[in-house]
Amino acid sequence: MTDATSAGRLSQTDQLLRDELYCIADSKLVLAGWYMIVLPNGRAISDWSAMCAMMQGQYGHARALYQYLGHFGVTREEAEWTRGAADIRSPKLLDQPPRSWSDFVATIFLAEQAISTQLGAYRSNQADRTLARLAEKVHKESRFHVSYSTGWIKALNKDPSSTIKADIRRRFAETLEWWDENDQPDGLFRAGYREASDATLRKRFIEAVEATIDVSGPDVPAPVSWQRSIRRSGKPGIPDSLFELIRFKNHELALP
Amino acid sequence: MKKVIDRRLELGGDKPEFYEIFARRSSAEALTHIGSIEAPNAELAEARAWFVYDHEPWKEMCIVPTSAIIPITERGSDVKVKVV
Amino acid sequence: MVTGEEVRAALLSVNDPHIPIAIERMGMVRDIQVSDMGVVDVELAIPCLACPGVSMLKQSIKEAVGRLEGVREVKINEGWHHEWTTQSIDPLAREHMRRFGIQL
Amino acid sequence: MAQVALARDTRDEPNEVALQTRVKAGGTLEDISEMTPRYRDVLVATMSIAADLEIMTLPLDLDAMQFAPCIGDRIAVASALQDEMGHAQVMFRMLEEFGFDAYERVFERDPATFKTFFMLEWNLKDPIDMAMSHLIGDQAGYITTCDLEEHCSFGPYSRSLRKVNFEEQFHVKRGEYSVRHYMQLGPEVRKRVQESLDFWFPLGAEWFGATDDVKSRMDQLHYKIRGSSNDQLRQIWLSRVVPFCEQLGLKVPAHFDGEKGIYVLDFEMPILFNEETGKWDFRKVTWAEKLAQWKRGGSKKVPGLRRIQSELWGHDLW
Repeated sequence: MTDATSAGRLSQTDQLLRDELYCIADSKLVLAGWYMIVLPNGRAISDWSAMCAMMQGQYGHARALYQYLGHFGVTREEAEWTRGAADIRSPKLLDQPPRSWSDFVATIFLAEQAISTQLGAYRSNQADRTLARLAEKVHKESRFHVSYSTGWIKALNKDPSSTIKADIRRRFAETLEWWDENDQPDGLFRAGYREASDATLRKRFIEAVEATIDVSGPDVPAPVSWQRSIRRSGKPGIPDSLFELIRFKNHELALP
Repeated sequence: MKKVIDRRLELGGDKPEFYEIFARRSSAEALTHIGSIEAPNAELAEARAWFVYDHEPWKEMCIVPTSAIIPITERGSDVKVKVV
Repeated sequence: MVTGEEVRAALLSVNDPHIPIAIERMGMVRDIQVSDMGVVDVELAIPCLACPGVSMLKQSIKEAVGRLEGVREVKINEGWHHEWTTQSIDPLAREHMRRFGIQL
Repeated sequence: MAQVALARDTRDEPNEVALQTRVKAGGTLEDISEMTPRYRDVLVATMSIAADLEIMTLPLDLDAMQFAPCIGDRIAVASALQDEMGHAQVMFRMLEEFGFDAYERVFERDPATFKTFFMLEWNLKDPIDMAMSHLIGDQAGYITTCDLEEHCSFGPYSRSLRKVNFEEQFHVKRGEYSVRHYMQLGPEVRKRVQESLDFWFPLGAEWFGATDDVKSRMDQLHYKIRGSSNDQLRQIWLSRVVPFCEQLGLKVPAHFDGEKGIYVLDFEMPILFNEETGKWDFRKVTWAEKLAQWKRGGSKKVPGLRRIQSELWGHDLW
């Protein structure tokens, strides 16, 4: 990882905060990329407007979060250009491309919900009011992203032959991997950055999903080798082919 | 592969279903009709309305299914709410 | 030595990238700090996190403030976390906008 | 059949006269029921071209998103495209009142039959091209829609353009800002900007259609669907684009004619774009030749529209 040098100078809590916010910002970066890549598949003119707006929104949130990460030594150079596929910390959920419009709807619903749930817990943060207010603003701006996917789920679900339920169930298991089930000490919760622990947030996420669609089923086995710094298990990073599509090109022409 | 759009499912019925959008910038202004949007249900209509008509930071926005509107002056015409 | 008031006055020539109204009137300037060394810090409140005009806006601010005598450097903080609503707009500017039929 | 048509014409005649008198006096129409068939046809043709043009920006901007250099640029493209799709939405909503089916028009119609303009039918190559499309293209579009907003005798259309023009103006400003920035990045980039402008400039000049000595779309002026002629609109465009480019040290095939007090092109329209060399041939051709080239369309038109009418999933995506 490119941050090895700066990492040594941070306190343990700062390091945790830096990692978690990086994960959230990168999730937004990759999710924005999803909207961009799937955009031509929109099914109504207003879907195109909506997908552009959500893409724009997620990039905006990522940009503000990266800038906040500047407190911990993260530079714009690093956030936008110098990292490679292996350095991106988005949830495993976003690795595999959607198989259909229904699968796309399922994925953005879960991703938007998961990210909002996690960042939402920073809104009442007393340790850092700037971060709390930023989280509040992001949370507010994300509201219509959730109603968009919820509306589509409802519409698709009316059709008995729709795969939407199966798609959500399959992707749901992948989304849960964003949280560690094993009860590890949660430094950010204890330090007052988040008002809820990871375990509580995982529960909140499940409840929010179930308010829209029934996802009960066999328990998902806890992932092995889960790493807090990337919020996933196994090898870090996203597929190279996905990275190639979402990375920023023509660096020399970037506006300041 | 060409998109196959199931109109009954994705548009809400045999014919497109519309929602009329009303909004105002501040409490001092009256709620004004700003446009309409097609969607199969209220959630999707809400999101689409917000994303298409987000050129202003609305203080209040609401949607009404066009089918719920009873025309009075336009009685007898096809028009329920004039577009603009 | 440049003063905060001079910087504020210079910012009156900088418009919101979307609307021909000064950012100062739009309630988008939240703080101005001037150091002895002539470094000016401007803290903004950009209404929307996904604002497509930030780069343009920062450039206009740098040009307007940079022209003042004694300014060595202009630093701009977007102030992403600041809450901004239409209530932040100066009432006079709001009236002005309405007269022009401007949709915010 | 002929008799029926004739009868209808005769019956419409007084209405026709009344309507033309009314619009000439600056009156507006607010409802379909007030229109004569001819007025209606001209209006609908104008609005459906506008709607098709908005849709065409989608395939173009997909590429621009991919090659964007930074988060801010992707935000800008997404934002511009969101605006264009919003405009398309409003246009098609209005066309639906005239009996059009937006789904059929956008998703099922043969791409070749879309009425887009030559300027919007080419691949954008890089961010410089994208900026140029705003500087040259959106400026041209903006001038056209401002004229419609100011003059169009169909009230709903004119009013709907307030949102359109408000947003379009920002796209132009962003184009100017980007080009100005690129011009500061050294001789290599400046050369690329000039090359992009060489391609775009004649496209922009052509946007406004044939010169006034060739009568085309006169009905639009007749019915006050729009207020200014092709040459008048082109003049406004030249008066904005030419000084801006010259100030930045860019060369354009046009100049200010001090004697006439107007901007004039250094070439005589119409000219042809040579697709093989990717360059403009500045020798004058006939309007018939030009129309044939417009009709064939640019290389992006059909594939671009086909892409948004189809879907790709799974391994086709990444």
